[in-house]
Amino acid sequence: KTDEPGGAQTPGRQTGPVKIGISLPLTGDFSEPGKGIQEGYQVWADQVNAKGGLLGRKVELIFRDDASDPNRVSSDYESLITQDKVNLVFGPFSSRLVIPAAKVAESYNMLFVEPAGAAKEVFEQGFKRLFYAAPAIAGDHYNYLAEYILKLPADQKPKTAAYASLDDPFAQGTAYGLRDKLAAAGIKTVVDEVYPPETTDFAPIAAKIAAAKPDIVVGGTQFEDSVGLVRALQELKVQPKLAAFSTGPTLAEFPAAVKGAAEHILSPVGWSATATFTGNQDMVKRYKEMFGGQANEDAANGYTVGQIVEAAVNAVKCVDPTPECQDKLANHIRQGTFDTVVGPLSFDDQGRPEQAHMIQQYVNGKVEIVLPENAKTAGIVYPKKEW
Amino acid sequence: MTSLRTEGLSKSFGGVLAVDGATVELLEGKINGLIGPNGSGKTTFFNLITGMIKPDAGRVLYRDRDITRHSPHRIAHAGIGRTFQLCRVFPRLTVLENMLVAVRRTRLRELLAGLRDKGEVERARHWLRRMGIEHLEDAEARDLSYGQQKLLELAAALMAEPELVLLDEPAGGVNPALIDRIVSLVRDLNAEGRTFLVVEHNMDMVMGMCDHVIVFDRGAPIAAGPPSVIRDDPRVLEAYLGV
Amino acid sequence: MRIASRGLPLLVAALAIAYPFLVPNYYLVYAGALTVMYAAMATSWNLLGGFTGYVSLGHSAFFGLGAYGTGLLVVRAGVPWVVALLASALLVTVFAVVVGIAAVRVRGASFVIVSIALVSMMNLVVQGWRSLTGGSTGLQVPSPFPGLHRGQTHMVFFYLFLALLAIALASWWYVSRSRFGAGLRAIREDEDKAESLGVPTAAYKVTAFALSALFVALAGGLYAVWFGSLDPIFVFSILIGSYMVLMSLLGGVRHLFGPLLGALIVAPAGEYFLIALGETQIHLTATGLVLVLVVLFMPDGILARFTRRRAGPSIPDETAEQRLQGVTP
Amino acid sequence: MSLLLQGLALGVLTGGLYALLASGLSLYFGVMRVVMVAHPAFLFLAAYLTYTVHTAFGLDPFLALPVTVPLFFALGVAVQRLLIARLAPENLAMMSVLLTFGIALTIEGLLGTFYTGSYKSVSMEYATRSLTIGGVHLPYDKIIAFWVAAITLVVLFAVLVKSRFGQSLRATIQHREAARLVGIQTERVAGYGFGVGLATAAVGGTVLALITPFFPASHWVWIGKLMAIIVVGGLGSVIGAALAAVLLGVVEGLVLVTVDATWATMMFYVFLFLALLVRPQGFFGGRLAHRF
Amino acid sequence: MNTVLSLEDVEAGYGRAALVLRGLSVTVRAGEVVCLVGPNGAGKSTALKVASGLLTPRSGRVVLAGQDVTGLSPQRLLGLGLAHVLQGHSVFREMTVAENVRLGGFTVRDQARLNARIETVKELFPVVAERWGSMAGLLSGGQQKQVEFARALMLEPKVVLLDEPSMGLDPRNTQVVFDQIDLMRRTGVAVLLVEQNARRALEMADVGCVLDLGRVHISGPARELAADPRLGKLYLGGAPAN
Ligand SMILES: Nc1ncnc2c1ncn2[C@@H]1O[C@H](COP(=O)(O)OP(=O)(O)OP(=O)(O)O)[C@@H](O)[C@H]1O
Ligand SMILES: Nc1ncnc2c1ncn2[C@@H]1O[C@H](COP(=O)(O)OP(=O)(O)OP(=O)(O)O)[C@@H](O)[C@H]1O
Ligand SMILES: [Mg+2]
Ligand SMILES: [Mg+2]
Repeated sequence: KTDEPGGAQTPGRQTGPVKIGISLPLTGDFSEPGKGIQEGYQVWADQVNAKGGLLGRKVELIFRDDASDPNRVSSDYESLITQDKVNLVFGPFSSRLVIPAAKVAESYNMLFVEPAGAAKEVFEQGFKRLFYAAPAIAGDHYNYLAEYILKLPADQKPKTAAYASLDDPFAQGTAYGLRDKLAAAGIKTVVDEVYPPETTDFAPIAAKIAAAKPDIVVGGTQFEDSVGLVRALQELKVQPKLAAFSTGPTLAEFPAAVKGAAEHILSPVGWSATATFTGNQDMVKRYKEMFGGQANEDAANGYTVGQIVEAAVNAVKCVDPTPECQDKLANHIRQGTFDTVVGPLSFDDQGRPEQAHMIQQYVNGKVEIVLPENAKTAGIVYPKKEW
Repeated sequence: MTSLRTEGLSKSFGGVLAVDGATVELLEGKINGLIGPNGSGKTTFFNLITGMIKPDAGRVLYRDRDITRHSPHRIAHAGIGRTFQLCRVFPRLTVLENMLVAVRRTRLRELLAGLRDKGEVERARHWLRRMGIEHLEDAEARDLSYGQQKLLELAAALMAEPELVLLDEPAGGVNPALIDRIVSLVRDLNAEGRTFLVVEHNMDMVMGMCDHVIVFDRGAPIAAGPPSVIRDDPRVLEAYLGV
Repeated sequence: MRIASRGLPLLVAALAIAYPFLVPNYYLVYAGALTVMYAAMATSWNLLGGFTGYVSLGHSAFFGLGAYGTGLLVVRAGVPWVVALLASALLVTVFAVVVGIAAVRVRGASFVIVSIALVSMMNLVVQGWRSLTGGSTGLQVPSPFPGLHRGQTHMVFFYLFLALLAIALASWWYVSRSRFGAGLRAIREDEDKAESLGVPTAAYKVTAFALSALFVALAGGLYAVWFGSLDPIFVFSILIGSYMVLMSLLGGVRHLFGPLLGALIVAPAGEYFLIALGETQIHLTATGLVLVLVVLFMPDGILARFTRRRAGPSIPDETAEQRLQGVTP
Repeated sequence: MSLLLQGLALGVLTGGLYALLASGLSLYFGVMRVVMVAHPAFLFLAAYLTYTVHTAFGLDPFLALPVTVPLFFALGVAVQRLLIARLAPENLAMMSVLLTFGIALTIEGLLGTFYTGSYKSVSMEYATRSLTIGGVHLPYDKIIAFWVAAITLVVLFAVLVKSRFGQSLRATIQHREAARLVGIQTERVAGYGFGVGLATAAVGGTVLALITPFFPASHWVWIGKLMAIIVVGGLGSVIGAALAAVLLGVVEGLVLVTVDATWATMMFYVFLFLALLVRPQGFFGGRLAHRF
Repeated sequence: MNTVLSLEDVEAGYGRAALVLRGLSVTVRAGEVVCLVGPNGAGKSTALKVASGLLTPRSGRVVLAGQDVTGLSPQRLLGLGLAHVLQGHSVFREMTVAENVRLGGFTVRDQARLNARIETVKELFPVVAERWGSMAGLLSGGQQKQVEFARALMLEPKVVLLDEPSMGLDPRNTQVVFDQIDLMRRTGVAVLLVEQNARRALEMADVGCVLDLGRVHISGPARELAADPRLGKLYLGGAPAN
């Protein structure tokens, strides 16, 4: 077979475009973030090509739609690597899809930098060429918030906390990261609810939370459920001092979907449109030109993958799909620190990033970065105003 | 000698007492007739005997074995075969396949044996020949005319080698010429030792063919005896013949 | 004609066996293995659907259980994969018997609904039972052949699935010509009537249900060790179940090779739609429309078109005089 | 205790909504023997249309009803006349599942193409407030949903049982030739029947849009639940389905507040299987079910 | 007497299948009962379906009261005064007896007339009155047949097509049915009757037609046919066996 591992690569392939294979959930459950990441990749490719390409060769992105199905994601990478013979692969979206995809890449010895597999399990599979191109893994998303809460003076410090989380490795990971830290510091967990993705009615969950009267409410959520939860909490008149939800509030549709209720909701965010990290403003601008509208975190994560791989390729001066070249790239990434639109990134041995997410809050209807101190655009409001 | 006996068999649907404490005896080796006005519970009685519906009270004894509440296929295995008032065949199976469905015993070996087992096919053809429809063996049952379907239904019931055969209006909707044929068939089969219970509204047929006639009214027998006696029984005349 | 009908399957079989060596790259081996897997599942589905007319949209429940059973036995109990595969298939079969006793009590539409419910339920159980199954994180099953590289693993599984397909086809063929099969067909046509002829319909239906589940579970188990990552949402997906139905229906549920033919068409076509129309969700629409068209215009499947065409009643005409002879005894 | 009361109250309100969503399904089956897997897809189609009307003209979602209800009625007539009517009657129940499954995929694909895969929601100010009675909070959106459902069901029931149309519809389904012979225009009637079913989807979709965000694949979640409801209620019985819907809504609500969401969803299927074991024709159902 | 209904040289069949009717011609005059007899599958029911518009013939004409009605829908023909009682069981199973009977007068707008008819059929068939509120599908075979006949009596048509109306009925009810047919004849209704109870039917009919293989084999005055020995053997069954 022509794709026998270690089989001779045709010498002629050293010229022509650098093909990068990517499978993304362009349809199905994860299609929204999938689309965002695709745009991030496209912005990156556009800018690289404008600069003359990778090692002087044009970059060509080959996208496949995996319909959010892990079965498809494997086939896609399988075919991208063996049929299309791409030079590089970039990761898909969601921890659920990253693991099967990384398995394929790993078995063909391909470098696998991914924008969206944050769950801790991703890094426990023994992948040697996988890197997560965002500031922190799921469990660490709320680190700054945990620090902040624990430093509050005793009379303001919350005593009880309620957690509600979507049954999804990423969403759950974020909430549980915070829960574990707060619980260790003595803040009592009064509700700890996990709901399946099919859930459409959040009122009873909110009723449970209402009955426990917690000081803070934390949601490990994605979009739909964050909206549902916020609405239900509001309807059932739950008035916590602090409310934090992952993912949902970072999307542009959120404030409209919950009407006035967005005010003072906190959320971990890995990227900010206003940050001045390397290339960030260029990216935001280019994105606006290409797609109209504001770039989001997903796009930024996609872009980040591109930045890291670009830096590595330029450093080791090869983009072949051969194990040797891919290993060189992986080793480079493992050892270096990379300037990206989400800040400087470095990775541990399993490919985990070692930085932390910022915390955003809706203040007077606007998204502000409130934590950490050195990045904040506004002061955190605590306790939050009533719904 | 009795072939089948029911004791106080009852069944009601909602408010309707369809069969009401029916105690009936069928004579072994004879052609028993069952007549009664529309809605007197004849079909329900059949369904109770064959286990298609479960009685509210009472027992069914076949050759002195209690078969009440047995499932229909067990009752079929015990040797009771039946046909339906509205003729029922398997429409999209061929005539021969229709025949081969019948099972008398469920031994695994037999079940897994090839469908076209020579002996079985021969037996099936034998019955088809007796019904005079052997030339149709490869036709799909839904293409048969109504009368032919009636014959097929009877043949399939006989394929399971029942000792007691229950026929629900075998002549209903059948061409008179064919009725003659069915009558003579039933006679022949009876002569071979099979017991029959025939529900029919065709009086000529019942009186001419049956050895013993039971009359139902409102879910229970009101008279039983040889046709000559039944024919003149005033209760029967009133309840049934309506004259 | 006879030679053609005998020869064609042989030729196809030979081609199938040679397939992995004929294609230029491992992706095609992979895609081939996937297609054969679907063919095996569709054929197993047809053991129930084709004979009894009970349409199950929920066979992916057995696929998923087979997969998770095998995966869990390998990962949690450290059982060798072959043993795990067989043990889990057996467990699933037992489970299918239990479920079947409840499920086949209802006919037609209710049964379809029950089968849909079964998948949703299994999905909830597996997803909710995090401590055992890993829940939504999924379950990672180590490759049974660590020595082989990925492409070679695909080859091995291609043949394993091919073997499973062969067994499923053989079972269908055997049942179709047994009296058991005749009983099942009778159930499709008229259950009460079959019962009155002595067919123990409940037992037959449960047996067919379980048999069909067994093969699907085997396919699921193989999938687990081959694919290596299991995710409850996707193994317990109605879509997988409906693919089995679509394939069988397209090829023809009354024919031994119907589901196989359906799989050979649907699997590559699905791939094509996804690649050609993948940028938007319009490929879903394309799949949906194909399904609609098949149901409307080819409800008996492609093979039905090529085999005996029903022009009219299959009864020879007879004259009144012939009839007279038939009538007089 | 108050938590239980709260759960109960929410359950009843949600049950009302379920009753509305399931009524169409019951109708198709009860009068047409069609298992309409695409019903939830149509619900979300209606939700999207409502969304469009709401965002484009800033109208209250309920003001979209005069548009969506007739539109869906027409759509229903078309679906029945052009597609369902072509199915062979022998295995209508089965084939209709597959046919409507295909329709569901088609709709999902179209929604995804036109509206993208992202979540949409329609939120009204009144939908986030609630009424408090004795410590129990009753969200207005749920109250509205409940009443809309109740009214729709009463209308539906009146149409089916009392009206001439309802009678001809049922007659058509039960014996088409005989219906034609008593003078019923069977084709037209069957089409209208389907139209009425889809019209309920228009109402249901509007209500749904008001209370939950949605995206093209949302309908999958509802198929299992709604199907469970109509089986528990006795396939084809509109009243049975309504009762079952409220029962399951309450059970779900109570289990949600006492156990967890996974078990709450599981309850639908537990009841489904219970129904099958205890009464295969459904808890509330008529004699009809056993014949299919 | 004037011809009310006639089938002229009708050829008809189902789908793409072979022809069932092969050049059938039948004429029914007002106040006359024409009885079709013939073996099972001869095409008797098919002939009635063609006459009532349920089946469109491939060739030939259907003429109703001088008007060519070939291919018109049953609803239209009903409007022109033609009623058809189907063979077998055609009650609306999941509707009550009451609804069934009322539906028989679906096209009748005049409530008073409808109610009067209802009283009449209730008298004729006591079971209809007795089981007025029951689900029709749950009645016994013969009871359903009575409901069907009652349903057909709701209209006062000019032509009635009856397809084995006595099938499954007990002697008393058979008598009622035949009496009704006689009554129709006397009120000038044209009746096209299909019966397997052939001797009895021919006894009361005016004209008999023996149908076989989709054609009229022999026709003539009913009583003469009944007496024809050859026909007896072939179509009417031997004398009561004993
Ligand atoms: N499933 C059922 N539900 C309700 N009532 C029923 C049911 N089956 C039968 N009945 C009623 O029971 C009575 C007896 O019916 P059955 O069918 O046994 O009568 P039958 O003697 O066979 O009459 P026929 O001569 O008309 O066939 C009838 O009044 C009928 O309405
Ligand atoms: N719906 C149908 N589709 C196809 N063929 C049919 C259909 N109905 C009847 N036939 C065929 O047409 C022929 C004539 O049928 P028809 O019902 O007219 O006979 P009949 O004279 O009424 O017989 P019977 O006395 O048994 O009622 C038969 O061979 C039958 O198989
Ligand atoms: Mg009867
Ligand atoms: Mg007929």
